[in-house]
Amino acid sequence: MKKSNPNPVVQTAKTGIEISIIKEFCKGCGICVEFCPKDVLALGSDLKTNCINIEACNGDALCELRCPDFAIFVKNPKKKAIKK
Amino acid sequence: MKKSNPNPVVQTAKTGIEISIIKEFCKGCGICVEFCPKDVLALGSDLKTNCINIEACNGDALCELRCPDFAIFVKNPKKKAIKK
Amino acid sequence: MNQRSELLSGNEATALAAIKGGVRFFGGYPITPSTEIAEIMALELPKLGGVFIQMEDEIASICAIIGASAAGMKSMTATSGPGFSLMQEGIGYAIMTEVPTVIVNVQRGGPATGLPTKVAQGDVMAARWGTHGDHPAVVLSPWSVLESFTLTVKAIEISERLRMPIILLSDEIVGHMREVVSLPDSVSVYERKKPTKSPDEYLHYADDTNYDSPIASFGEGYRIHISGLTHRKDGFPTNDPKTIAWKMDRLRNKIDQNRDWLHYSEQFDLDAETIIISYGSSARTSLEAKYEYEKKSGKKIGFLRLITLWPFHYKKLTELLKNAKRVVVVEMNQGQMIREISRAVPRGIDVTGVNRVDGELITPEEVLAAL
Amino acid sequence: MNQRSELLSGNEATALAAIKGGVRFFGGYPITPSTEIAEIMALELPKLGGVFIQMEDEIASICAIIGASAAGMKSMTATSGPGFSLMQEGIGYAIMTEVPTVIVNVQRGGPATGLPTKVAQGDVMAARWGTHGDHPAVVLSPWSVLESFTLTVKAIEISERLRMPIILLSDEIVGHMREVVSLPDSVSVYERKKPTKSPDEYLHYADDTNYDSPIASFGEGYRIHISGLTHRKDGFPTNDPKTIAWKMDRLRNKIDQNRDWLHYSEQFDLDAETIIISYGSSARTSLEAKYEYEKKSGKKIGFLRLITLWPFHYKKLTELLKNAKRVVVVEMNQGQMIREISRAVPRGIDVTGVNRVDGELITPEEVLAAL
Amino acid sequence: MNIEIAEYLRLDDRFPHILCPGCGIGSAMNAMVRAISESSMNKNEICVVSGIGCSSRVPGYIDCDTFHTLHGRAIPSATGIKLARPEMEVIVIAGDGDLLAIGGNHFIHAARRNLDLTVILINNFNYGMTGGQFSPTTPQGKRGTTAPYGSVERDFNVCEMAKVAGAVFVARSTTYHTPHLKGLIKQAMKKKGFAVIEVVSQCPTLYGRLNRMGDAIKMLEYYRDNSITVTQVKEPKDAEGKIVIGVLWETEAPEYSEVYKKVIDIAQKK
Amino acid sequence: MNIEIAEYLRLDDRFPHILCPGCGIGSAMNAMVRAISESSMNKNEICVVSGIGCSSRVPGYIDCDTFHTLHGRAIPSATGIKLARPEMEVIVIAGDGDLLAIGGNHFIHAARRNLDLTVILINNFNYGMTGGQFSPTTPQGKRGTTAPYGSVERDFNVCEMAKVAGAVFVARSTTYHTPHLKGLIKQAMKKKGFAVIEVVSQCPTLYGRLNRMGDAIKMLEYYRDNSITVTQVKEPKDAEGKIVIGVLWETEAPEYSEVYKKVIDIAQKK
Amino acid sequence: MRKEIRLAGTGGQGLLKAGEILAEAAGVYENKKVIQTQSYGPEARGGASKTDIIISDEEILYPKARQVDVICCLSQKSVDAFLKDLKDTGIVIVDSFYVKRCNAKNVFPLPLSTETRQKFGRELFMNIVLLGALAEITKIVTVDSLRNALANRVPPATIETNLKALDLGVFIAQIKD
Amino acid sequence: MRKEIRLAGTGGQGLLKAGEILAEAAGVYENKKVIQTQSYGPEARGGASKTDIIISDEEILYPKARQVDVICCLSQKSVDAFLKDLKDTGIVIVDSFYVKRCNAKNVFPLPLSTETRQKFGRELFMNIVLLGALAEITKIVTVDSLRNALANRVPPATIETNLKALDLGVFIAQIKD
Ligand SMILES: Cc1ncc(C[n+]2csc(CCOP(=O)(O)OP(=O)(O)O)c2C)c(N)n1
Ligand SMILES: Cc1ncc(C[n+]2csc(CCOP(=O)(O)OP(=O)(O)O)c2C)c(N)n1
Ligand code: SF4
Ligand code: SF4
Ligand code: SF4
Ligand code: SF4
Repeated sequence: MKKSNPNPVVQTAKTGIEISIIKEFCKGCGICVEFCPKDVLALGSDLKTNCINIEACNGDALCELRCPDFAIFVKNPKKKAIKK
Repeated sequence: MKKSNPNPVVQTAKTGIEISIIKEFCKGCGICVEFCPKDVLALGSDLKTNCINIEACNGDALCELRCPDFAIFVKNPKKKAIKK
Repeated sequence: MNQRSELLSGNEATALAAIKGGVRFFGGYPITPSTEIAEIMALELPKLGGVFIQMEDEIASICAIIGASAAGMKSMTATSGPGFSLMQEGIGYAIMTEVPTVIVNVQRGGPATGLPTKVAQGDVMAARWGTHGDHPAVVLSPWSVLESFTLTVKAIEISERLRMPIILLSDEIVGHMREVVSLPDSVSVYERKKPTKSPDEYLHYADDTNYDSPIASFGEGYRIHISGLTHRKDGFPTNDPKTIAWKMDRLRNKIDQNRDWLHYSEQFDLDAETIIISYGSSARTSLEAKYEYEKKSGKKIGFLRLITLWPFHYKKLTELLKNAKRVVVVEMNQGQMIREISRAVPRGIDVTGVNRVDGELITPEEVLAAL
Repeated sequence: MNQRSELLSGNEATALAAIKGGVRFFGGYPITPSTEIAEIMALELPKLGGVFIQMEDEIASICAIIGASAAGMKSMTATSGPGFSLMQEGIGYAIMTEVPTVIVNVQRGGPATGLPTKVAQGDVMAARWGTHGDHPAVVLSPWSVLESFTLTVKAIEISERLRMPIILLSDEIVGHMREVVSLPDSVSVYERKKPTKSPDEYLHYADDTNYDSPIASFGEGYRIHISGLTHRKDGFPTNDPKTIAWKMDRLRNKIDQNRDWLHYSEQFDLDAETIIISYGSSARTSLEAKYEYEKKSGKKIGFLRLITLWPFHYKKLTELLKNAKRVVVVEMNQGQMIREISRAVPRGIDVTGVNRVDGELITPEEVLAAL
Repeated sequence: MNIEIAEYLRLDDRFPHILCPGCGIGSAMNAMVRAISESSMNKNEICVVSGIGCSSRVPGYIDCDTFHTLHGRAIPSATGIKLARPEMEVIVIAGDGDLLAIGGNHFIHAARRNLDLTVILINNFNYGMTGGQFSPTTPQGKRGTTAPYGSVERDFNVCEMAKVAGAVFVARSTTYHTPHLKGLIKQAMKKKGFAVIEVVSQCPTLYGRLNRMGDAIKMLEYYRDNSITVTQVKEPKDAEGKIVIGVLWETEAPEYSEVYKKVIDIAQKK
Repeated sequence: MNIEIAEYLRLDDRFPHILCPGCGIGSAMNAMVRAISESSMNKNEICVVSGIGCSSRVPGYIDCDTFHTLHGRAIPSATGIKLARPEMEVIVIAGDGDLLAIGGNHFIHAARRNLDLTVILINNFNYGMTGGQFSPTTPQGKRGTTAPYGSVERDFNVCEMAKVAGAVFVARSTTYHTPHLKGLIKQAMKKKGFAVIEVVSQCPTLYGRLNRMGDAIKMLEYYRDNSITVTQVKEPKDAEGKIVIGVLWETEAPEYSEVYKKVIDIAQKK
Repeated sequence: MRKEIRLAGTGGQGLLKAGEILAEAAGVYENKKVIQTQSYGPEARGGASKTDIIISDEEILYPKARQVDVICCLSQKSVDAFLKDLKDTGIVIVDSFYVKRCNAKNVFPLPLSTETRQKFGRELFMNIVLLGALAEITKIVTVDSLRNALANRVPPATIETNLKALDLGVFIAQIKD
Repeated sequence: MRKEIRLAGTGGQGLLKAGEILAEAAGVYENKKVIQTQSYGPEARGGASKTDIIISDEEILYPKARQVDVICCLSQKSVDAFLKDLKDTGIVIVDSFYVKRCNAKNVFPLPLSTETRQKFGRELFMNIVLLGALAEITKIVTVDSLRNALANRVPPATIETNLKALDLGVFIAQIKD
């Protein structure tokens, strides 16, 4: 029953931090934008979240954890190891 | 729909205390007998409670209050006034 | 602007009818597609000093409205399939204890959670037979916004006159559809007769008549006993076979002796060879199909719309259908009323069902295809 | 002493059959006259490592047995009228989600609390139509202690093969009556087929066949989704009319395609002019009446006992009754199966009901009076 | 009959009642009737409501409006009555199975709403009417016919639950302490709001027999010897293994029908 | 997709999910999925069970065995699963209406039995799915479509009730505090016995709008600014008007299926 | 051979259990066809209680007694209610303590309860005492079969006392003779 | 005269409310026969939502649109799903932001959402903006009737803004012309 394969828009910072946004899933609630401590994100004219300042991202992935729609994911190479 | 008129067996003590027993209702559980502090009552050969020592009755009416079957009633002329 | 004409949905009309019909107690639990009824009651009842209470579930709801009615207040609840199933025990209790009340079931697709926002007419049999044990049932089915109003008023009246719960079996289309209607300012309200006998002589289930009888309510000094155990005329439980038989007959007679005036239907052109029978929202499609067919073919088609679904009046139907050569039963279920209708027509007559159970309103084309 | 013969009640036989038939989960709530079934399960299941749980009510009971069955354990509950009404929503859920399970309803007098300790057969229609929405139903009715055993085993098997809840409709007489029976040491147990497809290919509601299909259970790695919303083959909800229609047809086909093998009845002397039809405990009276009548009059009487009440096999019945001049339907309700039977016999044939609804077993004299 | 409480009883044809010899429900009913009598209430303004069970048979014997509803449904049924006729005193009397098993949800929701009901919960630790199955108050380890190996479930602390759910008056007594119980019922009836009295009772026929607790007298002796009044409890351990009787919790909170009147006021002003 | 939690989601054709923009249920689901992922559990041994409601749609998105039962019946359905397959981790996720209104009784009874379930109660203070009616957790005075004049009913204190009924682990978090929430869910899953997590969530579409609380962001800001961790509460008044988050109650008690095993032992010995 | 036996009294007197034992004695230990039904008051207890046992060489269909051969009554109420089904040739065994009036041809008033109380301190085993007397008077089953059946149907710890009760019943009936 | 109008989009866009206002305008203020039905996703929200309004001089029986004169779509999904019922001569009004593809003869792509956001900061009044445009383009009802109907059907405090939204819709449609 595999039907769709969500296709994220990916940006990578010099720090190695990577932000993927699945536009198809994002409903533009703005939660990730509002509560990002580094103002990395903004709602675009497409009413979806956009990564406007990837270099500022501190990789805490709060946006990822709060997003109600599984539309944004942060990969932080430094954190990786600790997680599991 | 009045059908039966329970007919109590009544005994009156010199003190004026009156014990009425409705044999028809009594199921012989013995609660009144057991917990009477003055041993006024006893189960008879009819397997119902009987007043065997009315003069000892102190009129506290515990039997009346505990009887699960509304089968025994105590009238204590002294208490009457206080009650209501 | 029309005099007092307004755009209302069927659910809104039902709620307003309840209020005009004297309902002052509504206990309910939200469920699509009936919720608007509760919402309007919540808004309107307090304005009249009435009581709206949202109970913790449908079981509590039906019990609360039974309690309120036993205490003398006209009462109602509204629900849909899953809630209706949950109410079955309570409905049986109201039947057994002969407490008037109205239960609105705005049908959606079933079974189970099914199709919460889609239409169906799948609860016709559950409305008749849902609760356990032999029991009477009166079920009315509106097809329009206006009739959502008038039948609600009717249901209240019948419930009081027969002392039993009446089911208003609406459906998602009728409940949510909006039409312009002019509602009467007031309706004639049947008031429960008070007993004239003294409490000593009063019997809560005296059966001089089987309807319009005086009923004492809680709080009126009659000190009645109401019990869901099979009971005597005075309401107290019995195990005596004769008395049990009396009670069961009494319940059955509510239908047997009142079948005639409980029967509502609308019909025309019954002298045609083919007759379409339908009810509720699918009757709208059916009538449309009749007209379209007649326009195209020039041939008449009979139309019979059942308003009272239960009790089913077999004799009356037999009479109404006596000229029919063919009967087409249109309903949005797998064939429920067709079971009864088949029994009312002579054996040779072809009885065809046009059914749809996919959540969509049956279309005139589908009916036409069967004509 | 007979080889392994023992004195058992119908309820005891049902409980023992459940255990022999593989039921390892019983969730229930006590209610007269079914409680002995729960009591025996409480005693016996732990001995086999099975689970007995007394839930907080009947709604919880039916949900628990559905959950257990979805997790792969054969499950059962037992109740009577009021509890049966409460279970209606859950029964519909099991039908919709196609979870096998067995519900025993030991009938007592209704409606409502009614006659807790007295017999009736008033839940025949509620067993067919109690839950809302169109749905299939299989209802079996035992008449003896031995049959309480065999039909329980059968019910378990059918529930697994058709993937649906099956209702064993017993009654107070059959449930409480004691007879001497010799039960088999073991019975053949139908084991749910495991899927052979990989989880990626597996569809929980694939309909290559409508019965005996492989079913995945929770915990087997198939990561299935079970929902009471109308769903697709993969179990996920849908609003698509075509898919909805598919699902509804699928449910209906459980009956339509299996009516033949689901039909059980017992009959003799059907070439007689008058045929008595009955079921459950009133069939015992009926057969007794047949013999007494024949002894007295020398004339044969036909006898037909329905074991499967639902689905009702109209064609089969028409065939069985083809020589009948007169049919007498004996049941302890106000006339429930007679509704179906009337439809199966040709119009001219006289169909008479012998009914009793006062809590007492119908007597041979009453049946004789109608012959 | 020349008995003070006779006017509150349906003495003419309902007695003797159907309860077993020595059943505590009778004593609880006795205390209740006396409480009513002593409150000098007009019996035409009282409605006694029950569910199904032995305890729920009580209303049938009381000479006021009485409502024998479905199993577990006494409270929602009483809710309808109380809101339809707020002037009536509505008393619910039912068993632990009725009020806490099948009826548990209604119990906590009515408490939450703080509807003015007096609920007399007869706790005999089992389902009497259906023959002695264990109930939500059966102590762990005790037997019921559906717990032949002893119940593995923990029991509810009814009084704590009533309190947390929102009851404004919570008390406990036993069928041994009938004068005490009578007093509590009087207090509960006076209280505006949801008032609960747990009556620790005996079912000698089933629970008592299944758990070898002796006859009714033995069970009452146990209650006598193992109860402690709430005022006697100085520290938690005083209460260990004891039945704590008395008023366990009392507070003030706006009663539901009164609060509802405010809704009417707002609605009518708009 | 190259996302850690992807394997726990039915990403292929179930997303985007049906919840409204900014709905807190999504965040709660997010935390739950991460908790599962981080517990390194085999997804074939997890069953997520729900009732009916917006919150109850969650299981449909999780790639393990999932059970979308009837309204209010998640817990009894889960009971059947857990007892049939004690080795499975059974998680219940549902709304305040589902678990506390129609399902309230199952909630307290499962807690009493101490069945090993993890119950995630998404409290959005109203019935979302049916359009914003008030619920048993709606604070007094707040509006719902069936409380157009403000609700007159008091709300349940879910956590206290869970505790009194018998839960062995009771915690609270909000959809603002998702990392915190994730941690609590992990703890709850590990805990043997009945574990409850109340998730204070936002329904911006209905409750938020009806009560003029602003959009999802405003509601989350409120949760951020008005929450206090349980360890920060030094005296009762610290908690006044605050949402207390953290583990509110934890204790040890024998879990139901373990106790039931003892019954089996006894029975088999006999 | 076909015999219909009815045991009637009040709930709690153990008549159902007695009926079971009788049915098992006849059905399992004497290879007869047997059927036992019961009828009792609201829900599980209180009020009148009765059980019918039919013992026959042939299949039994209608399970209730209609032409009763033996009625045993342990309460006055049950005498009043159930005697009407007695055969002309039927016999009635009543407890002489609880039953004061009994209008039938062949009545055996036996001091069952009195003797039971005397011997066992309470009436708990009166149902078994009755069985002993019934067997002795009617010979419908042998006392041996009753003994066997009893052993299956009472708690192991009480078998001995129950057997004594059975003997007491036989004894009471013999004296009566 | 008989007109079938369909408003379609996503739950939450207020299309039902718009349909009500349209139906009331035609039915109450222009004395037409009118019927409105609706169809929406699971339970009360999410997914596709549509409402059909039929306006006619004659009694309307079958209440759903079958030969639609005007379809207004505020989402791509609704275009894909509902266009099939459009009459040959029918017109389609779509929001140019949300709808990218629309395969029909008479399509009016209007910047409804963009303009609404611009004017009111959010899309809350887009449904009313749509009504204005619809009236202007189709003349099915007068804007005055809409004004009257609107006043009954939106919260008093929002009437003014709603009226402005109506005007905005008319304006957008005029520009389009
Ligand atoms: C819906 C329903 N389920 C079950 C029953 C059977 N039933 C009758 S009373 C009862 C329990 C009685 O226990 P409790 O409430 O504790 O009262 P008690 O008899 O002990 O006083 C049950 C389960 C019923 N009548 N209705
Ligand atoms: C028996 C039954 N009654 C009512 C409903 C209608 N219904 C569906 S969801 C719901 C309440 C949802 O509220 P909640 O559980 O708080 O979840 P939310 O939607 O807020 O997440 C109701 C009343 C139903 N589906 N079934
Ligand atoms: S939180 Fe998620 S849904 Fe909301 S704007 Fe950000 S990415 Fe989109
Ligand atoms: S307490 Fe009542 S029933 Fe018991 S013996 Fe005394 S009078 Fe009789
Ligand atoms: S069974 Fe128990 S609770 Fe019921 S009447 Fe007898 S002693 Fe009382
Ligand atoms: S209605 Fe409320 S709870 Fe439901 S999805 Fe929308 S925001 Fe969430």
